[in-house]
Amino acid sequence: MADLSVSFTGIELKNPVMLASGVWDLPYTELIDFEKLGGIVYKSISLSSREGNPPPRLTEIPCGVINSIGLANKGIENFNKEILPQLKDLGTEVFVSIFGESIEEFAELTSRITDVSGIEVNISCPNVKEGGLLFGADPDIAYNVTKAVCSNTDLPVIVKLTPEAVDIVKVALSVKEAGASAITASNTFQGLVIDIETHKPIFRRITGGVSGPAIRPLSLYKAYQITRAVDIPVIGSGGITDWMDALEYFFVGVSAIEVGSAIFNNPLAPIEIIDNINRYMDENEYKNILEMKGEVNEERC
Amino acid sequence: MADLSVSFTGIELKNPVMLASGVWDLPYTELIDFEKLGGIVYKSISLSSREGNPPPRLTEIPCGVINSIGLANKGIENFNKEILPQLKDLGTEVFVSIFGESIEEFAELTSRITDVSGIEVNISCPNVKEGGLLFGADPDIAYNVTKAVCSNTDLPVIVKLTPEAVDIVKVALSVKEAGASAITASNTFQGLVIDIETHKPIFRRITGGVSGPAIRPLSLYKAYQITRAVDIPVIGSGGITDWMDALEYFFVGVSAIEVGSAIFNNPLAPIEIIDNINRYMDENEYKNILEMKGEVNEERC
Amino acid sequence: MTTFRILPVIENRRLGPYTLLRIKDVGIHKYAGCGQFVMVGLSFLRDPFLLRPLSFLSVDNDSFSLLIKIKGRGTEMLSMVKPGEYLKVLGPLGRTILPGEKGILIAGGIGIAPLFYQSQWMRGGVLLYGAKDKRELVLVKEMEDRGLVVKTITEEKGGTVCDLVMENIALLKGQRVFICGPVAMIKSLREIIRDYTRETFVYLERRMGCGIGGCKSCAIKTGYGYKFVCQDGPVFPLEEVEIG
Amino acid sequence: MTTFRILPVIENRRLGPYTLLRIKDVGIHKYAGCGQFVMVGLSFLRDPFLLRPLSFLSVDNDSFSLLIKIKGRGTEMLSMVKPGEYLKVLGPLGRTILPGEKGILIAGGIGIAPLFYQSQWMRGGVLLYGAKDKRELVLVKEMEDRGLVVKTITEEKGGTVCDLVMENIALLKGQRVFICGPVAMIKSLREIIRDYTRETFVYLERRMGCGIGGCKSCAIKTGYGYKFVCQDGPVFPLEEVEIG
Ligand SMILES: Cc1cc2nc3c(=O)[nH]c(=O)nc-3n(C[C@H](O)[C@H](O)[C@H](O)COP(=O)(O)OP(=O)(O)OC[C@H]3O[C@@H](n4cnc5c(N)ncnc54)[C@H](O)[C@@H]3O)c2cc1C
Ligand SMILES: Cc1cc2nc3c(=O)[nH]c(=O)nc-3n(C[C@H](O)[C@H](O)[C@H](O)COP(=O)(O)OP(=O)(O)OC[C@H]3O[C@@H](n4cnc5c(N)ncnc54)[C@H](O)[C@@H]3O)c2cc1C
Ligand SMILES: Cc1cc2nc3c(=O)[nH]c(=O)nc-3n(C[C@H](O)[C@H](O)[C@H](O)COP(=O)(O)O)c2cc1C
Ligand SMILES: Cc1cc2nc3c(=O)[nH]c(=O)nc-3n(C[C@H](O)[C@H](O)[C@H](O)COP(=O)(O)O)c2cc1C
Ligand code: FES
Ligand code: FES
Repeated sequence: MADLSVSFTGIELKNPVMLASGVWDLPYTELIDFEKLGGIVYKSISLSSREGNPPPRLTEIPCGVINSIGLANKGIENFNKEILPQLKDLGTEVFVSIFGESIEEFAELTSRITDVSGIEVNISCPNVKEGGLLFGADPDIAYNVTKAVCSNTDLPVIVKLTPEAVDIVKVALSVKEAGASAITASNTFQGLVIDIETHKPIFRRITGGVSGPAIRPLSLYKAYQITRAVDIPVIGSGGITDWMDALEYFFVGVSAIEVGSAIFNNPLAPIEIIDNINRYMDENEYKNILEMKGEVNEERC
Repeated sequence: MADLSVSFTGIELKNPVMLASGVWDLPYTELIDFEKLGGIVYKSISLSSREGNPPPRLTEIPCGVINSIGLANKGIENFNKEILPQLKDLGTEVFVSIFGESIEEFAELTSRITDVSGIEVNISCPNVKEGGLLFGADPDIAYNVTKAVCSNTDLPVIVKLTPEAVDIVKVALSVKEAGASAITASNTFQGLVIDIETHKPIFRRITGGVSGPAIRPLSLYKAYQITRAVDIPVIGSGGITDWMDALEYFFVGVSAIEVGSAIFNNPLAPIEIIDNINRYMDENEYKNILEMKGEVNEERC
Repeated sequence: MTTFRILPVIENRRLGPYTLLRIKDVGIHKYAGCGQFVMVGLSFLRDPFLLRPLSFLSVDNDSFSLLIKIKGRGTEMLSMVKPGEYLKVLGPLGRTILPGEKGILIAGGIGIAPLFYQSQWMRGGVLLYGAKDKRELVLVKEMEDRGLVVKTITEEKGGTVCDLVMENIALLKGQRVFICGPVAMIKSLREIIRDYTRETFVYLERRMGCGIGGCKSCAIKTGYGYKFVCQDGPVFPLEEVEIG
Repeated sequence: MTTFRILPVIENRRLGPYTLLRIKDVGIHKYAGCGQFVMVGLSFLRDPFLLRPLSFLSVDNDSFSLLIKIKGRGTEMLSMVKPGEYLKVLGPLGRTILPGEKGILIAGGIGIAPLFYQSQWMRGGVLLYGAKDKRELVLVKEMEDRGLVVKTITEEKGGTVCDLVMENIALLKGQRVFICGPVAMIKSLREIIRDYTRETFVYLERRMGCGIGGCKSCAIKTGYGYKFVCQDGPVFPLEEVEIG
């Protein structure tokens, strides 16, 4: 039996497969055996409750989805009182994603988070007016947000980047500099869908965030760029639907992965990925996940 | 019967559906009735012959393909002597895509092109060492290339941009300033695929260019940004496989479209798109393509 | 008990302009409540990426049926599934509702599907049922056999469901009414029946990602802020929700 | 005459570990030449996005057959197509070759498919045929019925095709030889047979985009620069190409 556990910068997971932020909520505990998961990132929480964007909020695209949820959530107080206790009972590592419209909000929010395995800082949502990918696209703001979060907590801080940054490696270096324990690469891409009945963008905010298998080669490239340039652990996210997708991420050197939209197509995807990575490692005599890391060669031509 | 013809800045097409550069060559004349097409953009030609990248050069991704062809072509002399005469017999508007590794090469190449309906300037190929998207990502270089091309020809000059530009609108404004007649938005996205058998990138040059339905919402957004900010005609390219995809592009205001990878999945796609746009326009009492242009509203929230 | 499973199709037949799929699922009758639905997709495929929400049409000991109207690519492909092939099935989903003993059902087009299932839980009542043409009026005899009084109308001749409801408005007085149909129909009906019924409930549709309350995509504005069609619905008190 | 059409599958059966698909296509025998192939995909789907290259296995007046080994998702899904369902078919593709009257065929595994078709054009000769196990040795009787001398070997017991060729090396002397099989087999064979045969041809595979010479993706290095497997092949003189 291969050892699937991973441990990096204060984060210890029984296996490297986590549920990504925003695609799941408590009802999934009925469907998936959460105890089997390496970790879960709860959907992005803000200081006060946000109602989110007007519907429609999601539609299908070829091999994926595009969403404009707008970070609907009931705020940190509700999270701490109602949600967190339930998450803690699930037998897996709990991470909470946080979102603020200003650096001060991020700082304040951070100070109200305790009793989780880590914080994922969402500076990469494409579906909000303030904060979101505006923060994550700019290395200086990204630095300041990360710094603010890190100075308000002793928990591991993971920063989730946007693939829409002008130079994602620069942003990665900034957040590392600011004290991030790890980087999640990456959030959704910005896309547009026109409703051919109304001739207008399907979303009220025009664009949405694209996710699912469609973006995998694009996201994988972002993860690859970061693992090569920045020496803190990277968590891969973007288009992972099966164990082979997961392996592509491990071979470029990520330390863990997050499964997002895939659960819409197959709620059992995260569990199947874990089982199959296990099988693959046994078959190929890998003793632990680290051995699979970073086998990608230098540029060859 | 709707009038599908479009005409803009010196370009006149019997309908707005063109074949994109690089995905087709003369053997397709056996399969498709070229006379029905609005236009064809021949694959990018360089000054001298290029053998292209070592194989593999293409593989499948979810709802699309990724390629690393590397602009294999036999050079401008061969084109003028062997290819162009055959293209001219096809009964459709012939555009030729050009590619250079330096501004001088673009200039020289341009001066050797005559007797076509227009030139498409490829400053957006992700699969070459020099030129390619390095040129198209930088507004200043893009300006200089366009200027060099425009000063060496009286033909309409279309500049094909890369979606990987830091700010595609800036590049669009630059090439307009430099004299471009139209903009093609846009070429492939950069992506990475790892071969899970070798644990290495499938391509020798590591990344490839991603195309097909997978990128449609991303490409459409690029086209949208440009049609709103720049007042020269835009030709939409990226993920168009059927008439509904084509309509999305027309509704954001493009003047024509290019069909690329779709022909791998269905060689008749361009013809079916033309027939169905025709039907759609009749059913919805559009008299010409212009009427469908730019129905997209301002940001609404 | 919501599960995700790969289940075999055992029947595919036409019913009017629709496709009726029967799916093998032993014991489903113990779980599938009135008002609920499933999310269904073709196995092996990641395009279409999303599962499609479909109401239970009927449920028995070892199978359940769905009635599918082709709308786009997803429903078209589902309609072509052959017996022996497998579907991904997530469900049952949504809140169960109290069907009531009798009551009035108002169906427009494919809206008949969940109401037919609801009638399986009732003991009669009235069905006001409108469709484009006669071919689209399905399951009328079966509803009558269940003891419902069925009144139909077609756009071809007669008019819309709204016309039918107006003609029969007296029947609605003080009743519990359930509506399922297109948005435009619901909007018009709202005005027509407002002052008559005791309570009115409406089956709603929204584009769904997860179907189970995870993704917050099926939001609907209500008097109490956004609710979620997959989790809080799909049946809502008409007065509580903003339609369209 | 290369065409793109939607054609119905009329038979799907197992043949050893493979799937044999028969596709209706009246008149195809007039077009499908020796050495050629088709690109095939499921209709309706854009994922898998690319059509898959498959050799003609056999061709008659009103249908042709393909033999499919499951490799990944594409071939898996093609193997599940049922009679009555439709496939996208682009072809015939590739250059026709001169099969020769007799000659030697060397097949490894699924490499039997195009060689079986080639034998339809020949009048006997020798087939040296290796596979993993007995189950993988298919169509042997049919080849014998066509007048070929068939010698087989399995890895289970005996060894590889290369062993078989070495045992029978004398047969190759001065002959035209056609090879189809995995890259590793071709590489080893090249060394073994170099000094014996008159001419050696090899059926090659490459990932293909268009299959018809449009996209330049199926490049293969030859003594004359890059050639394209779909257009200049798939059969090449062994000495001309760089393998693997
Ligand atoms: C709770 C519920 C129960 C339903 N029950 C039935 C039923 O019993 N029979 C039936 O024929 N239809 C039913 N529908 C509607 C059915 O789900 C849609 O027609 C179907 O999803 C359209 O998919 P498509 O691929 O054919 O169309 P497309 O328009 O191509 O779909 C594109 C995307 O939009 C979504 N979508 C489009 N229209 C709708 C819609 N009206 N509702 C929800 N999502 C939509 C699809 O899921 C998909 O994500 C129900 C919908 C809901 C929400
Ligand atoms: C001219 C020619 C004739 C062929 N004839 C046959 C035949 O008669 N029977 C048979 O079983 N197989 C044949 N093959 C191989 C067959 O095309 C591949 O096994 C198949 O494409 C793999 O697709 P997949 O989706 O199952 O595998 P995946 O590995 O999932 O395919 C992913 C991608 O790689 C491509 N690909 C992967 N392997 C190959 C390969 N070896 N050759 C070409 N493309 C590949 C696929 O087309 C696809 O684009 C032939 C190949 C060629 C080029
Ligand atoms: C419906 C939906 C909601 C999301 N909400 C959040 C969120 O609240 N916070 C966040 O950091 N990412 C959010 N994401 C992004 C995902 O966590 C993930 O990073 C992204 O979808 C790419 O991965 P995937 O292709 O596996 O889905 C959301 C994605 C979707 C589809
Ligand atoms: C195999 C292949 C080769 C291509 N070669 C060229 C090229 O030579 N010049 C060019 O400008 N674009 C080239 N492209 C890009 C296409 O013209 C097109 O812009 C891109 O694929 C996006 O459109 P699509 O999604 O419709 O394919 C190529 C694309 C593919 C898939
Ligand atoms: S569809 Fe995901 S919350 Fe309703
Ligand atoms: S597959 Fe396109 S040129 Fe051979």
